[in-house]
Amino acid sequence: MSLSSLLLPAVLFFALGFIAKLIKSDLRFPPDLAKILSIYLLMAIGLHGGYELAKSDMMTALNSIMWALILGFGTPIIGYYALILTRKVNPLDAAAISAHYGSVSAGTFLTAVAYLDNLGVTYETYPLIMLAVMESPAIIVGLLLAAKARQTLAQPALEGTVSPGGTAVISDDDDHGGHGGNNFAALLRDAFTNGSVVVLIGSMIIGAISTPAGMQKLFPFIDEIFMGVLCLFLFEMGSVAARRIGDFRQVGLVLGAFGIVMPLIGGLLGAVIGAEVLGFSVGGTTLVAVLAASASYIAVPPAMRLAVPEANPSFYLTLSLGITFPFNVIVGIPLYHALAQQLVG
Amino acid sequence: MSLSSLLLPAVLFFALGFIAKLIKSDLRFPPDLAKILSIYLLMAIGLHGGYELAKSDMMTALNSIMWALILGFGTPIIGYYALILTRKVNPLDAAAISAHYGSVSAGTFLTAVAYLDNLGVTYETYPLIMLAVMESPAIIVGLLLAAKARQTLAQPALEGTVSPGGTAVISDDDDHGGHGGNNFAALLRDAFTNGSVVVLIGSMIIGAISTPAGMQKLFPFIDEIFMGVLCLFLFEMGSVAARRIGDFRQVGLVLGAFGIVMPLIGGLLGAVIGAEVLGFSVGGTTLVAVLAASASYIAVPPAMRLAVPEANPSFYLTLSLGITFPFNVIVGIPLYHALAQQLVG
Amino acid sequence: MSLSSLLLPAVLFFALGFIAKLIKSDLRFPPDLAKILSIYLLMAIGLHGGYELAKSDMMTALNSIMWALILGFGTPIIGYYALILTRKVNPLDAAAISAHYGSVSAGTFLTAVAYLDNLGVTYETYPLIMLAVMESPAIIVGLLLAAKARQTLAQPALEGTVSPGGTAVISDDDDHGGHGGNNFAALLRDAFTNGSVVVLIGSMIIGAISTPAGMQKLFPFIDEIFMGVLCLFLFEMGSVAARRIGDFRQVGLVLGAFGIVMPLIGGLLGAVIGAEVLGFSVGGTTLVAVLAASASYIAVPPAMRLAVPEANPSFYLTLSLGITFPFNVIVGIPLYHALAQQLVG
Amino acid sequence: MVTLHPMKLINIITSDALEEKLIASFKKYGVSGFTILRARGEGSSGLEADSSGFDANIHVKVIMPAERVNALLESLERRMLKGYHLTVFVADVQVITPEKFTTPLR
Amino acid sequence: MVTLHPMKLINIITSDALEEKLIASFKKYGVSGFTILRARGEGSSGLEADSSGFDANIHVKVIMPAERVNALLESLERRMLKGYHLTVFVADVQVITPEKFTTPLR
Amino acid sequence: MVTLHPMKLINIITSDALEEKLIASFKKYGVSGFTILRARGEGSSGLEADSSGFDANIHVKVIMPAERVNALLESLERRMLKGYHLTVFVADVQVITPEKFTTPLR
Ligand SMILES: Nc1ncnc2c1ncn2[C@@H]1O[C@H](COP(=O)(O)O)[C@@H](O)[C@H]1O
Ligand SMILES: Nc1ncnc2c1ncn2[C@@H]1O[C@H](COP(=O)(O)O)[C@@H](O)[C@H]1O
Ligand SMILES: Nc1ncnc2c1ncn2[C@@H]1O[C@H](COP(=O)(O)O)[C@@H](O)[C@H]1O
Ligand code: NA
Ligand code: NA
Ligand code: NA
Repeated sequence: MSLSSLLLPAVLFFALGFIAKLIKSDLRFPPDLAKILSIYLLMAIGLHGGYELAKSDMMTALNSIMWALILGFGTPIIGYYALILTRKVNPLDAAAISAHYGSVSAGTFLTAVAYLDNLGVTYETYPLIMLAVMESPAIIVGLLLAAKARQTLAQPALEGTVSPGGTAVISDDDDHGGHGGNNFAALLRDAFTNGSVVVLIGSMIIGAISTPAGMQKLFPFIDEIFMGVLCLFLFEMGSVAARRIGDFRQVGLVLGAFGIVMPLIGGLLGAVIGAEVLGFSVGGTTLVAVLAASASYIAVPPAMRLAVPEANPSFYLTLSLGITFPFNVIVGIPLYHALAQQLVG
Repeated sequence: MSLSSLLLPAVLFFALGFIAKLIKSDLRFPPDLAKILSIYLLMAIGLHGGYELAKSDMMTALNSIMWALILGFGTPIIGYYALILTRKVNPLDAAAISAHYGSVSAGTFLTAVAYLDNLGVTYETYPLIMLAVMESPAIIVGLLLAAKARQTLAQPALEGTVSPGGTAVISDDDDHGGHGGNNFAALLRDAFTNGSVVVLIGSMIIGAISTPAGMQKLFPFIDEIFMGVLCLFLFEMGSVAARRIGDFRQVGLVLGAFGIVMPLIGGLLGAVIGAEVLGFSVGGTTLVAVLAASASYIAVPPAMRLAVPEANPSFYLTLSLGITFPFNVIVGIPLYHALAQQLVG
Repeated sequence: MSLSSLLLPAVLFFALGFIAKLIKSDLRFPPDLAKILSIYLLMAIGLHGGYELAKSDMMTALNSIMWALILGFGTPIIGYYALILTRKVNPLDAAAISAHYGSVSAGTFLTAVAYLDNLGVTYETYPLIMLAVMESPAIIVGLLLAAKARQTLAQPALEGTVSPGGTAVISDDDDHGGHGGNNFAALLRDAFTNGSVVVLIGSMIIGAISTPAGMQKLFPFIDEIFMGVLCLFLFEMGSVAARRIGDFRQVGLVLGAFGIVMPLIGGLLGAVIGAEVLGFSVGGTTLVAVLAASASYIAVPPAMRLAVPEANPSFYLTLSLGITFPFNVIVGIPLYHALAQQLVG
Repeated sequence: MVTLHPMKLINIITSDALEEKLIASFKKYGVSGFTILRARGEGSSGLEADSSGFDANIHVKVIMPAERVNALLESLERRMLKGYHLTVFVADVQVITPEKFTTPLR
Repeated sequence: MVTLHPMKLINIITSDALEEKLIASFKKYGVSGFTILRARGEGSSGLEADSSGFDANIHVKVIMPAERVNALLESLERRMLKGYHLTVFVADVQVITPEKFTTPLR
Repeated sequence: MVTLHPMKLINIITSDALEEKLIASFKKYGVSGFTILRARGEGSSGLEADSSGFDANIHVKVIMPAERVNALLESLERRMLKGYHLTVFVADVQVITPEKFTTPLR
């Protein structure tokens, strides 16, 4: 199983990119390639999913959305307190890091889909809506946790920003959409108008409402070449992940361990919800587990730079991109699949 | 009809990109994506068209070319005087703006093709040659109108540039290919060696002369994934258009209205020429109308920056990209189609 | 034959790009397009080749690899002494230039494959391994020749770098992976971890070991759209080549002639080895000739900038990119094919 | 002989996540324009802008009259106090057309 | 101790549509080289270089000896008079190898 | 009133093939960070960074205290003596937070 997972082109290309950096190859991907590919990937799964969902059961869809929100809001809180316990990071770092784990990684999700396809395991389409839904809530929780952290820390320069009155002048002066009560609305909007969310949900709607004839013309683009593009994307992301792991020494062992334990906790929660609560098949359960286990490295980092500037970016980037992402792609997915088999089988 | 137009993936993605900017999403497309996609699109329609044209009737082809030239040279002149009448812009701005309307927008043309395909309406291939032909003449008219405008304005610094002798030194010194009689030749060359023209005409020739076996190998690339790439292109262009419309207040209502009235005039002219003069089918007539109605936002702006530097770029960019482009994609195409049905039916 | 070669879309697009620059078109390709396309091309042929090779004969494979190494190490030495004889370049330039001719151009190789496919000529897959193998040795020979050249020149500032002791301090201080004995290991590693090599060999391994089911999903991406992508790549490279030829006057006639004579020598050597030694078919022999005749313009230039900084980049770039590449694509390939027919027929 | 007039060039290097906010504040401080260059880099907050380009830096340049500089710098300093990672430096430059840099953006 | 020699750094920010013409004129003014960076920006002629990249700015840098600066600046000034949008500024820099910046481009 | 502190801005324009080596040496000279911009250009070694982007230039910027500049410049000078094509120039700049530029990269 784990073997057949490792013999999947998508996974092998991720490994290739990872190894390329480890052996210090001068292989460089053009700065925008990953961005272009991720827009394509989100567009393709969105269209595809929307097309399927148009035929799906509304009740189950809404139910999945609700549980996606619960996972999105819940896991960061678990992560936050777990991090506080490690005593290795200050509360603001903890808030920023945990936000990443509440959100999701489309790259990991798609690798899991490829993994299931390869094994011939079928799955529901509902997890796709959950993917779309789970991008944003974690960002919001992250901000709330950060606001809370600032109060506990009571940093003069920052206190004001949670009690609007305090530094109203400053906030109004410079800090549109920054943290601070009066800007919370702006941040909420940011969380829900996040680029990835717009592409994914927008494409789902288009996939659902456009004429079948129109959709037919898109399939060669969104279906046939999809796997190849995914491989290229994972190829580059493998090298990016390897580059990030270079900062490991900064992160340290304890924090590094968090990057592996947290997805396991998330995966377990996700699998239980998928199997017991939503009653999905083995495939669908695996995907929900992957959603809960994966950490965002596209949507959340910029959001945290903006809203929790005090947090150290190399912490959350190294954890989500350098540790959790590779762990899920290589080890996690087969594991969550096995777990799903236990729970559903 | 207009509905089925709006339910076309291509149009929906344009709308998605437009909305994404309106709701201030942080969605950003890599700087070069649109450029790459437009090279692909021109290459694909060029190859496809050349392949078809090789089998087409030379007489009709030449006739279409002649009328394409008439449209390309004529519409800017109409536009120029219409703009002068508005009294909202100086003659040099009028010259630069109207040049955009004499030229064409491949994006709009391709959306119209998708629209017709979706309705199962057939069309001639001749409009494609017209597309290639109409890129350049408008640029030349623009320069002539600008030269004329400078004389009327008789701006000392610029007068010289129309009567070569005057500021020969300066011109020779710095201004290769700039405006001014002695450089007109250079500008003519620029107009006909414009990048988009080269890709389009070059691909048409290649499509016409290369071995069928060789072409066969290209179809998956130029046909099958075409619609998907077009959607991605329109997705980005939607957001670019929305960004441009931000400058609307600078342009003002009267000028803004020009961005809607001018395509209507062009569309009417084009439809009449397509139906009455060239005797095209409803589909072909619609496409000629679209050509005449659309305004360039790729080839002409840089040409005007170079040749009519005195004109304000935010005027012509806002009009062609922010107003006319969206208007044609959403409202214009169905309208021109209906008109074509009236004239041909 | 030469005609059918010129009517190949791939070749025609190369010509189009070349002409576009000659007529001073303002056509500009986004800076990273060629890079993205070349990663795709290497990935695609790698996967494809690995998949085939898994079924191929180990003995012949090893034999091809051995002869690829011989060609890779041998041709630069021939080139080096040929250049010294011309008396037009100093030994360091000669070393850097000849390294390019020992290595290979994937773009030329793929054009040759398209050329053979178009004529319905079959070929072995072994030349593909040779392509992968031949990227690196030439770089190493280049460094050795440069080290030798420095000794003969005995430039004080550089002497030290070949006898490590001499300027150990400086070398250790600044020059990791630079020339000089103590860094030779680093350079060896650089040569074999070169980006193109990693993508190509990595993809071949993935193509060889991944599950057939997994591979099946990749074919639309790596097979069907391949020719189209190649055309786009050659389109851009044509314009790059034309731009380089602008530096011709710097290079001069004698050196320019080298850019045509050297591939002919290489092609002859390659054809003989392909036909007589490896016993390949006409197709396979043509491809070996093309490998030996082609000069690298992606992998080797940066390697030479790093390891032979004293050499003038406009020499080797103009020769490999501006002269040899176009010569091989337009004239060379049909020639080597004819030669292969003589030898094998 | 072209006469040159002194101006200040404000340089800001930071994550592109902050772009919109910076621009918005510029308009408040009456700048006549700005230029943005894409950048990568490394500093106290570690590696920024890995090859993926998901996480890129921007290098923002603003030319403005010396007398207006302080207000902008103070607002940038306030941001830094809030934890934002801004690398700011000022240089003296000379321009041909001073009026161009004193007329605020619409 | 490395000895530093004074030079002038000419900066030009404008639309990439003007690139070819600028380069051509540089060679006339005996510059030893130039560097071009892609840029986006906003100024009196509105937003330039939208995300589409169809309409981009360039930031051109030329290092040259002080005595040659004026001729180049005058030609740039003439362009501006013709209506071209050029944002030009000059800075003082120091170099290690002055001769490198005095030998004109071939 | 924001107080400004003098710093040196080292600029290096060269081929991106040298990037890794330059960065490595920076860390030796105790810089607090660096910024890299992609560039194209032309100089004594001819056209660099053609449109293909295979062969691109980088423009590296390092802000550091004046007293540390010489050591870095000397190492750059040594590279040039070896034949490497580096275009190096130094400028005076002012910063708000001097300490930021004195704490070496980890
Ligand atoms: N000493 C420096 N010289 C040049 N650029 C710097 C320096 N320090 C920081 N930067 C740039 O500023 C960005 C943010 O730096 P920091 O705030 O230190 O994380 C880095 O990614 C670099 O691009
Ligand atoms: N005050 C300024 N500071 C920095 N860059 C500027 C400034 N004004 C204009 N620019 C740049 O110059 C370009 C052309 O400006 P303009 O000629 O004012 O339209 C703009 O797109 C900006 O990139
Ligand atoms: N005078 C100059 N002004 C600005 N940039 C230059 C100058 N000379 C060289 N460069 C840059 O430095 C790179 C290498 O120059 P060179 O070492 O002369 O080949 C060129 O590609 C340019 O980008
Ligand atoms: Na998660
Ligand atoms: Na038109
Ligand atoms: Na060779």
